[in-house]
Amino acid sequence: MTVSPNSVPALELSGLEKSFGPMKIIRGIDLDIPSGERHAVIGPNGAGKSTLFHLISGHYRPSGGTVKLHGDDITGLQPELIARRGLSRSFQVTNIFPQLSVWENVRCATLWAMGYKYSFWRNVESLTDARERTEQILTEINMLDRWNMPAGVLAYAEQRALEIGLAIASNADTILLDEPMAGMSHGETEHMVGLIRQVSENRTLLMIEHDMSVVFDLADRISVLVYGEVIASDTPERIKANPAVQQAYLGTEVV
Amino acid sequence: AADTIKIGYVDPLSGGAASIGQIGLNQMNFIADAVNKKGGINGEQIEVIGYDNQINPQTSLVQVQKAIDEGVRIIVQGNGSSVGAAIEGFVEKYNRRNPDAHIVYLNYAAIDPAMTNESCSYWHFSFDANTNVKMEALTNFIKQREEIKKVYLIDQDYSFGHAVAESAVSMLKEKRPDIEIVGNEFHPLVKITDFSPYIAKIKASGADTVITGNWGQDFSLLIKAAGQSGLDVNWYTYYAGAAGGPTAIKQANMDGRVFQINEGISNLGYAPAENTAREYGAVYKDAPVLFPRIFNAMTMLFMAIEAAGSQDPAVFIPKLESMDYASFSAGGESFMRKDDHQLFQPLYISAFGPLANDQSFDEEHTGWGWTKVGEISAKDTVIPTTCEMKRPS
Amino acid sequence: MNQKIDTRIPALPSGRRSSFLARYGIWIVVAIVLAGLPYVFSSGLALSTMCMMGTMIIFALSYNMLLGQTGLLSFGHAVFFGLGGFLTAWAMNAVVGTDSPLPLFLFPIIGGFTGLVFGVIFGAVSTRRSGTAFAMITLGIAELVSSSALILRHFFGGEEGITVDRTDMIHLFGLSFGPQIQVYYLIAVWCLISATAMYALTCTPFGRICNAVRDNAERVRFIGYNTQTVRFMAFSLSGLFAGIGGGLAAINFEIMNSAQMGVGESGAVILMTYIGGIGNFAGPIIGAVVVTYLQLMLSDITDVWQLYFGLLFIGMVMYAPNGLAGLLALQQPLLQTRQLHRVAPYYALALAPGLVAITGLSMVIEMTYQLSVKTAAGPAMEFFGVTFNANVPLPWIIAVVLFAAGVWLFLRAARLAGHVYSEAVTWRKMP
Amino acid sequence: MFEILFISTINGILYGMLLFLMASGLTVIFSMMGVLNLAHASFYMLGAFFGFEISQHFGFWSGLVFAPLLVASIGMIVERYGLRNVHRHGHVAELLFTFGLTFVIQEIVEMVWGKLPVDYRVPASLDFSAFTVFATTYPAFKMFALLVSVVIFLALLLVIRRTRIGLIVQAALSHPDMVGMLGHNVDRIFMLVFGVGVALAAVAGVIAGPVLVTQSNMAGLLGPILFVVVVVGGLGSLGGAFVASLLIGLVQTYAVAFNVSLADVFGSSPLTGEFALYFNDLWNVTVAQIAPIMPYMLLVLILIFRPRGLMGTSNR
Amino acid sequence: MLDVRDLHAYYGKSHILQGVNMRVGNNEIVSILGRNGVGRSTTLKAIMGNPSPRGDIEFRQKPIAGRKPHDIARLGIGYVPEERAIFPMLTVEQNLLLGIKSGQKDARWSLDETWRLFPQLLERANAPGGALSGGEQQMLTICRTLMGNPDLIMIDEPTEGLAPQMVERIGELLQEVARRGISILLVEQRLAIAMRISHRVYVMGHGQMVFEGTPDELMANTDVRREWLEV
Ligand SMILES: Nc1ncnc2c1ncn2[C@@H]1O[C@H](COP(=O)(O)OP(=O)(O)OP(=O)(O)O)[C@@H](O)[C@H]1O
Ligand SMILES: Nc1ncnc2c1ncn2[C@@H]1O[C@H](COP(=O)(O)OP(=O)(O)OP(=O)(O)O)[C@@H](O)[C@H]1O
Ligand SMILES: CC(C)C[C@H](N)C(=O)O
Ligand SMILES: [Mg+2]
Ligand SMILES: [Mg+2]
Repeated sequence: MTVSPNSVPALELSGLEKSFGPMKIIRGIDLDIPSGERHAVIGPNGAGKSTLFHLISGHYRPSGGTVKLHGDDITGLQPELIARRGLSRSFQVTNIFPQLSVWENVRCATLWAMGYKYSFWRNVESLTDARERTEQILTEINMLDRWNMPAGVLAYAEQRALEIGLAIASNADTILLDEPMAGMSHGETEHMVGLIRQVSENRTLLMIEHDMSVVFDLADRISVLVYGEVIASDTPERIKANPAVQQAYLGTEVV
Repeated sequence: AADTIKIGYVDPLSGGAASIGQIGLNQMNFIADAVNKKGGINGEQIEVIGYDNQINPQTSLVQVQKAIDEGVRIIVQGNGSSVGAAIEGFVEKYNRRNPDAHIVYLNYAAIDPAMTNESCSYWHFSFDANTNVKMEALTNFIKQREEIKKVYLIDQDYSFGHAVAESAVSMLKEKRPDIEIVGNEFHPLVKITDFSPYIAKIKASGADTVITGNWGQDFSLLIKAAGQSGLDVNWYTYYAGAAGGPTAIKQANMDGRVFQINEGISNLGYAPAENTAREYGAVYKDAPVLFPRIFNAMTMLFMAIEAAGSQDPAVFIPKLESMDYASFSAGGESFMRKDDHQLFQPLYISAFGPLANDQSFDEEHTGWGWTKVGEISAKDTVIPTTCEMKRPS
Repeated sequence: MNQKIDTRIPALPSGRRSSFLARYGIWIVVAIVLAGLPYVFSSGLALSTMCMMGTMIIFALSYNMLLGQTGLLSFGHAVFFGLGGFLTAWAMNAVVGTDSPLPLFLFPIIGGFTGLVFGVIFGAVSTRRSGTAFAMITLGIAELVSSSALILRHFFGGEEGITVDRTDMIHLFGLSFGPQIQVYYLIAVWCLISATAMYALTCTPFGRICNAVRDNAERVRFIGYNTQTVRFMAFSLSGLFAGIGGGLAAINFEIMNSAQMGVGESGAVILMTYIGGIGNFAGPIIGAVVVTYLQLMLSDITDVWQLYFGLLFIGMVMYAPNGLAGLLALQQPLLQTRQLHRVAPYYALALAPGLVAITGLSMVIEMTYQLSVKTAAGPAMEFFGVTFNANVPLPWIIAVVLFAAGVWLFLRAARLAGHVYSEAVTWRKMP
Repeated sequence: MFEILFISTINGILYGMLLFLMASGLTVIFSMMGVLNLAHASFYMLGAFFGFEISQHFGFWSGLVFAPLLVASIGMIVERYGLRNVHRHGHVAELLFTFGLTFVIQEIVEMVWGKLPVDYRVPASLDFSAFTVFATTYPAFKMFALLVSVVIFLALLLVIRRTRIGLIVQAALSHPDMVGMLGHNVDRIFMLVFGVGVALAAVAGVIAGPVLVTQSNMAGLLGPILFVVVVVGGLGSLGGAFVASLLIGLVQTYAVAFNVSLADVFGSSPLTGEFALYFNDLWNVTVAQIAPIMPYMLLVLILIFRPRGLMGTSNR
Repeated sequence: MLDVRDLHAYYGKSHILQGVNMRVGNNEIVSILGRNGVGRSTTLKAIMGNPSPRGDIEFRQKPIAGRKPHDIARLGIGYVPEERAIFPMLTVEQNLLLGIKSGQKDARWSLDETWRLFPQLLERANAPGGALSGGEQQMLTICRTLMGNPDLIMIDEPTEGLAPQMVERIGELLQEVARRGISILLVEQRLAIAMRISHRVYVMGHGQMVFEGTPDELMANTDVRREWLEV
């Protein structure tokens, strides 16, 4: 591991477990993600990657083990409490606000972090900082021209882009992206890689992705999750070369 | 509007209690038609306008307000003391605030005694004997029946039901201290579908007699449930004869076990009433139930208007409030008491069963009808009032 | 995303604070209209109707905070309306005879406070759930409260309820509130205040998060909000406004009874809100006005008004699911591009046969009614001032022909109007 | 004491089974289609009146067969030309649609049969008392109603377990288009389910009509209690509805049997003064008096502590 | 097998398909390629009858345009949507059973086959469909449609979100399906796999087909690829 001993890791998983009934899905994961790292999680379908994200973000409660965010124990906290500590995420299955406009979607995601919370005495339209931030996010995800469309009628790929927009809008310093490129075309993927690289500057990024070109392009380090366990966690080059990984995941179609 | 007398009939015309409300409206129309055919009152035609209050006090006030806005000065209502009390209060307030446009409230059936006692009003007239009056008569009847030992009271949980129970308890204690009251039950108004638990209780109490003020389906369901579980008691009721009651008694097969106290039945052998009943039955074939109280109220109103020569309540009330009158059912001597605007009239206790040969009126096409078993003259029903009426100066 | 060559970016919402007039202009206009209404509709009936509408507008708007804004279907909203009314009435009765300086027009505050308090209490219980479970809890609470009211007969006055006399309050500025017109202005002012406040609420961060919760509650948690808190706040605040409405109702009717807290009343507010349109702030207002009017007036026109009422609702739900406001909102693009004049004639074209069809239908209904229920009155009847016998074939033939032809023509005209409408709308996009 | 307990138990079971008879159709529609059919009681009323009318001419038994069939066809027409078009506007719209329907059905019934109760009688063949306990007779007809409830319960269980209709309908709740594209005629199945649901209501009407009062307000009277049954039992659970019906029947019946109030247990109220007046309403209220609100207490408690109901599987 | 001529389709007012012409032969694997949002998914949906198509669609010489989706499905067209449409409340097994049409006789595909090919699904047979991982859902949705014994199966983006190794499995699966005499119409983002298994490919742009040919021909035609596929 390349964690420098003096800095607290952004995310610290130890002995993390999750079972559904008799089925053990996550079987004891220990993983440290140093601050500022771009980390990718890869692994076969059904290995438990999304479940891992659900555990970290509070969607599921771990059956065992702990999750620490910047050294604080956040195990089993409610999602909103975790989000307020500066962790935001996207979902594998598109998860947006279908009746709200694209603009409102993104703006809602900025509000808490901007300190507006449940404010019912301020007019949203007069919140200059939220507006500017929203405009900036929309520009970044290339959707400014769609700002007043209801999100539900967008094309699939556009919804995927908005999903990422929601995840980065709150300016969180730890970002979890679950298959951000799924459903995007080549060109869009390239654009998105650029965007993710840019927004994750000076932040911690944890990302699940099946598109290996993206993974090897973006990640500082890669963990391979197989059957609920991390079988390898290393630099892209070493992972690519790892025979166990090749056997379990990459197959022959290495890009 | 000078050439018509507008009467606003504010009663349930939709929903649960509509059956009774509609019958009242039918009778009002029937009476108005008859009067109009004869040229009206003082040459003015009668117009009856129905207002649906859904038996809700608040809706009633909305409807009364609407009636007033449409030029009505005479409000008629009967179904439900809760509604009656609300209207009485409203009328009082309205007349105070509008000293030059008075309205009058003619109440033909809301018989919570409070309405002619503590909350009595100059602008209100009660044409049905109130709960206490009826109970006075009923207990006088019960007094003579030695076989009654244990009495069970079951009533609807609202002002009228409580009034019935209270008067029964106090009057029985006074007149027949040996009678044991083995139960005093209240159940929610028109909410119970299954009365068998109540019947089980009555049975367990060992009662031989039940007194109930229940009306409408609360009566029908009660009596049916009793019939089904073979409860062997006599029933003294206020409203067994109202819509649906006779059918239920017949279905429960309770020959001669249900008694009713009211201001009259069709089988009294009084020709004018019988003729009217026949005419009415011919027109309203589906619902030939007749409420003498409505005929009393209307006739007295018309007499007052005629005598005063004006349809302005302020003008005709003095005529009405001290009127002597021969009641509809049998021409019995009746009078309006000025102190509280309560009408006193002969009351009849009757039993329900298969028609005898000389009786011509059955109820609800059941083949069964009411037979008189007791009669109390008006003066024997007089009880004191606590009314302190505020009269306009 | 790479081929959106055709569209230009629509102007972004500007952050510039719009001018005073643009922001408050609409409310000023509303205030002026409210002030002037009694001069236009001056009959006693109109006044009392408008008073009822005013209270119902507040009630329906408060309900839409739940249903329309936050996606919470409640079957028990009348509880807050009723409790607000009861407490207001009690407060009024309490100060009668004392020389309390509290003038009548402040009493709705008590209603609002009551609504808020009970909103907090019941909200704490019910907003822990959402969806069907929430709806059913509210149903249960509503039944519990309205039935308990009958048991606590000294406080709630049993079936009869409790009455007040609004003229017994202290008379400030010579206002006795005896005459209905004074009550009208009282209600109008409160209605304006409440509506403005509720509108303002939709434009706050909280209001927007309510919308987000309605759309996708799960996702909201991951942007930092506790959905239960959001639901709870929305619930409590809507209780507050419902309470104000209830307080005004107590003042207006001078009676409160438990039926006003019942499921029936809650059903009525759902109807109003939905018929008006839940997707639009003005919807519940329109709904409250229209439904109140129908409730009051329909029964004068026909005895079977509930049948028409039911048919109307069914028709609305089927063909105008976005409510009356939704229908109006459809016209907005036409107004903007000044195309309405092109489409309006076609609306008229569709309206005429539509009315014919409705006439035919109601003729059938009325004739059936005459023959089946009003048997006593005989077959002679009057319809639209025409007198005829309902037991001969001719009027039936006329009715059926009117109905069938009306429907047929209406459908055709409606299709035509639809085409013209979409042309008019797309025409805007062309240049 | 034992006597009243025993009788109450029988009464409770009988009432509970009548409730189940009425609620079974609602459960079917609610659990399968997700439609809160507010007009359910109206169809129940239609069933009673059709049953009455048919039995006038052809006897009770034809009424029992044909009234539900008639109501089912009306229900299917309503579904086909009404509800189906409303479906896509969401549950609130469906709910309001059925709400509007209650007005329409009510008025039509009043037009045809009037507002007065009709004389709908128990058939002569069942008009005897089945047995007598503690001098209380139990009419054979009530036993018949009990039997029908149980038969319907078992039949529904069988149908739902054995056929895929339940699956298809449930699937259609999340992705109706997809179910169609898998080759299932969702529309027809929905129509069928709705038809069966209202037919069950009609069966309840035909049977309850003679026992209770057959009158144009009988729909309104049934009120929300049926929803309580369905929800307490658990959405989507027929067994739950069955248990909940029994539970509610028993709870209500027992409650009526007990005349105890706080005052009876702890002596007269500890409070005096003006406030006591209001407080004593609570202090003196008997269990019997609150019997009718017990189901709603049950409803709220269940939903708070076990939102999916007694036996429900999902908490949709 | 399938013959589409001059197919038009609209979402509300927007004209998405503007005259699509294409055909799929017996035992053939045909792919539709193209950029996002050009209307590939819409083509498949329109063939299934929703949005309702204008134009001619013939399936085994029978016109099917205007029919109801369930009718079309019963004629033998299977459809696997892009968003998978797993029934989240039902178990995996129930999801699969729903693929079987009522009154269906012998099928080329059975429950056991599914379990054999994807043991992972067997493990999850009683878990709710909504709990499956993205990849598992993809397998499930394809198998579910196969259970209905279609003669033609139209699959929208089957490899989206799949691990590389699983992508290969899907590729094999599709070839296996084709071997059993089921024609395949594939909408695919990943050129590599589409090119490898397809017999013919169409390239779509702006609601119309802009290229038709074998994969090799497409590889050769750099203009088309540059203009319409951004590769
Ligand atoms: N709530 C649940 N109940 C039962 N099983 C579950 C549940 N959630 C997830 N699983 C199972 O856990 C396993 C891991 O799922 P997960 O979604 O984490 O996979 P993944 O690695 O993200 O796969 P993919 O790349 O396909 O998205 C799957 O086999 C899934 O079926
Ligand atoms: N339900 C809908 N309502 C309105 N427009 C829609 C709808 N579905 C899709 N569209 C629009 O139709 C166009 C074509 O969509 P389609 O899904 O067919 O594209 P695609 O080629 O499959 O692209 P993708 O790679 O995004 O799946 C898109 O521009 C999209 O915005
Ligand atoms: C019409 C009557 C049954 C009303 C009843 N007497 C009451 O006072 O409430
Ligand atoms: Mg995943
Ligand atoms: Mg697509």
